[in-house]
Amino acid sequence: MLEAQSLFSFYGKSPIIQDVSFRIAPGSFTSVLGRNGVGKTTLLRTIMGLTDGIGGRLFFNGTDLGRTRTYARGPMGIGYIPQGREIIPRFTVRENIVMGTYARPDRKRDIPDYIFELFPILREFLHRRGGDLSGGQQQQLAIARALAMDPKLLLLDEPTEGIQPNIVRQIEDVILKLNRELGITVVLVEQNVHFARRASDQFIVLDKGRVALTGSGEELSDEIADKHLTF
Amino acid sequence: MNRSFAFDCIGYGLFAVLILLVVPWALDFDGFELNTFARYLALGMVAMALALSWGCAGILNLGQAATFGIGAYVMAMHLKLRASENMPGGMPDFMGWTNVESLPWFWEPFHSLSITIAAGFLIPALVAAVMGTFMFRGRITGVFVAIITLAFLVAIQLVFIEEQRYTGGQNGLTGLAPLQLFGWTADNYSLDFYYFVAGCLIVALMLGIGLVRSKVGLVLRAIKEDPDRVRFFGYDVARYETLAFCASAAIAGWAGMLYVLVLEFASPTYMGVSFSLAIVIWCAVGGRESLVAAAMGGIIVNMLEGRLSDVFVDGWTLFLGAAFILVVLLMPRGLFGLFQMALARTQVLCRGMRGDSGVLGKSTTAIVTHTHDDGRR
Amino acid sequence: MAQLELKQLVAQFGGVFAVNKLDLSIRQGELRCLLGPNGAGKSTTLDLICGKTPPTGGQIVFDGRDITNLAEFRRARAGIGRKFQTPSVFKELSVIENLELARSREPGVLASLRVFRTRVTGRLREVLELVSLQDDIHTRAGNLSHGQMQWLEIAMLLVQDANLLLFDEPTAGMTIQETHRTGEIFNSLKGSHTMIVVEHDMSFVRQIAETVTVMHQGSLLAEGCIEEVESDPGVREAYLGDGGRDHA
Amino acid sequence: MASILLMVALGLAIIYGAMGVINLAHGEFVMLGAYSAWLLQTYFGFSILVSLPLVFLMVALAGLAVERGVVRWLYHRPLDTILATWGIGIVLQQLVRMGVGSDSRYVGRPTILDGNVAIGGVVMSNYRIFLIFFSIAVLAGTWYLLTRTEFGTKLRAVIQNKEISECYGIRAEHVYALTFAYGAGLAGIAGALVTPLISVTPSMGTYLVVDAFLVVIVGGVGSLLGTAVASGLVGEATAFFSFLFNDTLGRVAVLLSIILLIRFRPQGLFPDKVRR
Repeated sequence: MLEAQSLFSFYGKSPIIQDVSFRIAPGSFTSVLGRNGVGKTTLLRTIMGLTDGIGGRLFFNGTDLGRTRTYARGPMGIGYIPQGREIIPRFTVRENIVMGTYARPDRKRDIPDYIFELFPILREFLHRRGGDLSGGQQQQLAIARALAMDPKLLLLDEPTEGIQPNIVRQIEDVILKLNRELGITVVLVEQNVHFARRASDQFIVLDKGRVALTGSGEELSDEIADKHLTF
Repeated sequence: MNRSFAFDCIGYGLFAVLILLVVPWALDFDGFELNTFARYLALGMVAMALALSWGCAGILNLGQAATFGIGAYVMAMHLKLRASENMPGGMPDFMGWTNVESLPWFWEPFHSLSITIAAGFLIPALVAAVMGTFMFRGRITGVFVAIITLAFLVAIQLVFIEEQRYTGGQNGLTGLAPLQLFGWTADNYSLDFYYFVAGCLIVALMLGIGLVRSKVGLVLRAIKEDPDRVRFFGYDVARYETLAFCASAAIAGWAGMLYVLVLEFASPTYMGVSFSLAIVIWCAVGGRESLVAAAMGGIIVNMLEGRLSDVFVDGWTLFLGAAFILVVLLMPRGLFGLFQMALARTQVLCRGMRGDSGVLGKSTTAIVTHTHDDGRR
Repeated sequence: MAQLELKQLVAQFGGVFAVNKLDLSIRQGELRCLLGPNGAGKSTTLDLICGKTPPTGGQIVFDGRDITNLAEFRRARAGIGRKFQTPSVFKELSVIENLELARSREPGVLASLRVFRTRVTGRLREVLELVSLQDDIHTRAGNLSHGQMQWLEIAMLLVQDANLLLFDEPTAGMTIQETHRTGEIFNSLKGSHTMIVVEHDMSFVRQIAETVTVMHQGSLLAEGCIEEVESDPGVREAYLGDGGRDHA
Repeated sequence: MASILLMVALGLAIIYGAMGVINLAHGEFVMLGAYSAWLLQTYFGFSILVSLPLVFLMVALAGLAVERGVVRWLYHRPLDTILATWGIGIVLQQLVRMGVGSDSRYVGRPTILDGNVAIGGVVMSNYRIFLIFFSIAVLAGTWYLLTRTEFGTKLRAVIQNKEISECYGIRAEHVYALTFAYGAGLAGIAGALVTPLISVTPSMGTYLVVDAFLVVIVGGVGSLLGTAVASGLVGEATAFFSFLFNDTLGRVAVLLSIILLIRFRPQGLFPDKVRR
C-alpha cells in the first residue's frame, strides 16, 4: 500500500530522513519507534509532503507521492493525525470534524455516525470550541477528523503523548479497533513500547534518520526497547 | 570583517572617481546639468541613509522622508531669514500675508548658520531617537515598525501643511537666499557647488561605512537575523537599533539640507508618502545591503526618471512601478545582488579554466550557493 | 557552595505546568546532564534560567544573586550562555564574525564603535583550535556542516566567557565521530565552566556525565550518577510509557 | 465616511488577516471601483446601485490577477509585499491615468436616494443613511461568508493552520487567491459608493489606504468585529478631535493615538484570545 525506496527527506539542505526503505501492506499495523529527534515525526510529515524536499521514491497504491501536492494526498485516502493534535482551536468540534470531510473525494459533507459511537464525548461537545477541550478530548477529535475523510491509511504521531492514563487506554483501544475491525491501515509513531508490541504487525526502529532495525510485532523485545528507546 | 575589505575599497574608490571626475567631465561642466546631477546625489544620499537602517539592521522605515523633510525645512528657514533681512521685522513674506505679528521664537535660532547646520543633523536624529526608543524598547518589529513610521510621516506632513503661518503651508518655503559658508557663496549652478554636494555625499558614505564596518555594523546585521540570539550575548538590542535609526535620520537630514540648496525651495511634498516610498524603491533597486549600492540606486533611478520622463511623459511612472515589482520579485537584493552573483560566477569560471580545484574552488562554490539562496528567498 | 540554584521554580503556559516546583542546585565547575522524555520540561528549564521565558513562580539564584526577573541581556552579562536546540549561529555572518559577536565583554554601543578588526590571537585562537574551525574562519556560517555549526555555537559560548553554559541537545544531527569529539570538548571544559546539558544520546551522556538529573512532567524524578538513575524503576516507567499496566 | 472606511478596511483586514499581506494597492482597488462605476454610468447609463455587482466582479478579477501575478510569490516575505503592492499601486494609477486621463470625474447619486432626512435635529442625506446600512449589510454578509459557508470554514482553517488544512485536502493557494479577490471586490464596491461624495481621480485611493490600514491594525488582526469597531472609532475620534482643534490637527491627533496604541497593544483592540 505504502512503499518507500531509499527515501531521503530534507529540511533546508539537511537530510533528516536518510536512505529509508519500507513496505506497508494493506490492513497492517506498523509502529515506528525511536528516541526523540531521530526523525519519526519527519517520516510522517514526509508522507504528507510537509518537508522541503525528498529524494528516493515514495509510492501510495502505485501513485508516486513525490509528484503529488500535499492537498491531493488527503483525498487519496491518507489521514494524518499530527503530533500535538493540531486541531483548529477556534473551530467548534463540529467544524473540526467537517474539516476532515474536505478531503473526501466524493465531496460528501456528513459525518459518519460511527465516529460518535467511538467518541460519544464529541457528540456531547459538538458546539464547543476545539481549543477548550482537554488534551485527551482534543486527541479524540483529531482522530475523528481524520476518520471523517474515510481514510484507507492513518498516520498517527504519538497519539497518547501527554494524555491522562485512563484516556490513553481508551484511545489505544479505538486505534486497535479501527485497524482490526474497519481494516484501516495504521502507521503509528510511538514511544510506548507496550502498546506498540500489543498492536503491531511490524515495527521500524529509527536512529539518526536511518532504519536501525525492523521486525514483526512479537520480535519487539525488552532488549530492543532498552537499547534503542530508553533515554 | 576582513575578507572583502579590499574588494569594497575598490568599489568605494570607483564610486568616488565616478562622481568626482567622470560625471562633471561627461556633463561638459555645464552648470544646469551639474545642478540636476547634484540633485540626484542628494537623493542618493537619502537612499543610502535608508540602507543604513533597512539594509543593515532590517528596520524598514517608511517614514524616512520625515527626517529628510525636517532637515530640508531647517536649512530653508535659515535661508528664508537671510532673504527676508530687508523685510519689516526681518519676517518672511508669507508670515506677513497670514498676519503673524512677530517672528515666532522657534524661528529665531535659525539666524545663525552654525546652529542651523547643527540642527539639521540633530533635530532629525533627536526625533529618531525618541521614535526609536519608543518603538524598540517595546520590541516592535517588522511590519509594525513600517506602519508606525508611516503613520508618523503622515502626521508630520499634515502639521507642516496645516501650520501655514509658520511653515508656508502647501507652498513650502520659497524665495530663498543662497547659502554663505565661510565667505563662499553657494551658486547652485556652479562646479564648486557640485563638488560641495558630492563631497558631502562621500563624507556621509565614509561615516556610514565606518559605522557598518565597526562592530556596531556586525551587531546590527546579527540583530537583523535573530534579535533574540543577540540578546543572549549580552547586547542591549534596542539601543543598537536606535543608534542605527538615529544615524540614518541624521544623514537623511543632511541630505535634506543639501536638497534645499540644490532646488532653492522646501516643500511639504518632501514629506509625502509617495516620496518616502520612492526612497524605499531606490534603495531596493540599488541593493539595500550595501550603502554605495543604495546611493547608486537613488542616482540611477532618478537619472532614468529624468531622461525617460522627457521621452515618455506619462509612461515613465508605469515603467517605474513595473520595474519595481520586478525588482522585488526577481532580485530582492537589487542590482548589487545581481552584480555580486555575476562576479562570483566569473570567479568560478576563471578558476575552472585554470583547473584550480581544492580549497579555493570550494570556497567560491560556497559563495555561489549563497547568492542563489538569497535570490530565492 | 552552589553556583546556580533553582528554588520551587514554576512555569505555566495556559493551565499546563511545563515546569512544576523544580528544585535544582549546581556546583561551580560541575557538568550536569538533564534527561527526561519529551515534554518533561528540560528545554523550558533552560529557557527559565537564561531568561527567554519568565517564570510564574519560584526563584533563580546565580552566584548568590537573585536573577529571577533580570532581562536576558543582563543575565548574559552576568555570565550565563545558552546554546539552543537547533544551531542558532548567524548564518549570514562568517565564522569569525560570529565569534567576534559572541565576544561581548564590552557590549555597549560606544565600545563597539571602536572595534574594526578581529585578531585571531589568545583565547580566540585557542577556542578555534578546540573546535577545529581555524581553517574556516571566513566561511559563511550557513555553509558549514551541521556538526560544524553546532561546534561554532559552542565556541561562541566559550569566547563569550560565560561561566554557566546551557546546552540544549548539542549533538543533535552530528555524526558519531563528531559526537565523540564534542564529548572530548565538554570533558576539557569541566572544572573551569559550569554546564547543564540536555541530551538524548546516551552514549554521549555516558561519555561526559558526572551527575544526571531526570525530569518528568515538569518535576524532578531522579538524581544521581548514571547507573543509579538507569536502574531507577520510576525512570524506566517514565520513558517506556505506562509500563506496569500490561503485565498486571 | 466611517461606513466607506469600514468597507475599505474590511477588504484589507481579510487580506491581511488571511495572508499577512500588507496590500498598499488596496487604495487603487478602491480607485478602480470608482472608475468602473463612472464607466458604467457614463457609457451604459447604469446607476451606481445597478452596477455594484458588476463593479465587484471587475475589481475582484483585477485583484485575482494581482494575486496570481505578484503577491503569491511573496507570502513568505511579508515586508516585501508592502513594496511590491506599492509598485502595483503605481502601475494601476498610471494605467488609469493613461487610459482615462487624470482630470476629476463625477458620478451622479442614484435619484431614488436624493433628499435628506432629519433625525433628532440632525439632517442627514438619504444617501449617507443608505451607506451606513449598506456597510452594515456588507459586514454581515462577510461575517456569514466567513463563518457559515464552506469557503469561509476553509479560509479560517488555512489561516489557523495551513499545513494541516492542506493535509485535509484544502488547496490553500486557491483559498488565498479567492480571498484576495474578495477583498479587492469589497474595495471596489467602496470605491463605487464613494463616487457621489468625492471626485474621482487616479490618486484618490492613496490616502484612504493609510487610514484603512491603521483601522485594521487598531481593530486587531483577524477580527471582523474589531475592524468594524475600529473604523467607527477612528471615524468618531477624527470627528471629535477635529471638533476640539481643527480638521488637520484632529487627524494628526488620531494618527498619534494610533501610534501609541500600536506600540502598547500591537495585537490590536480585539485580539484572538483562544489558547492553542
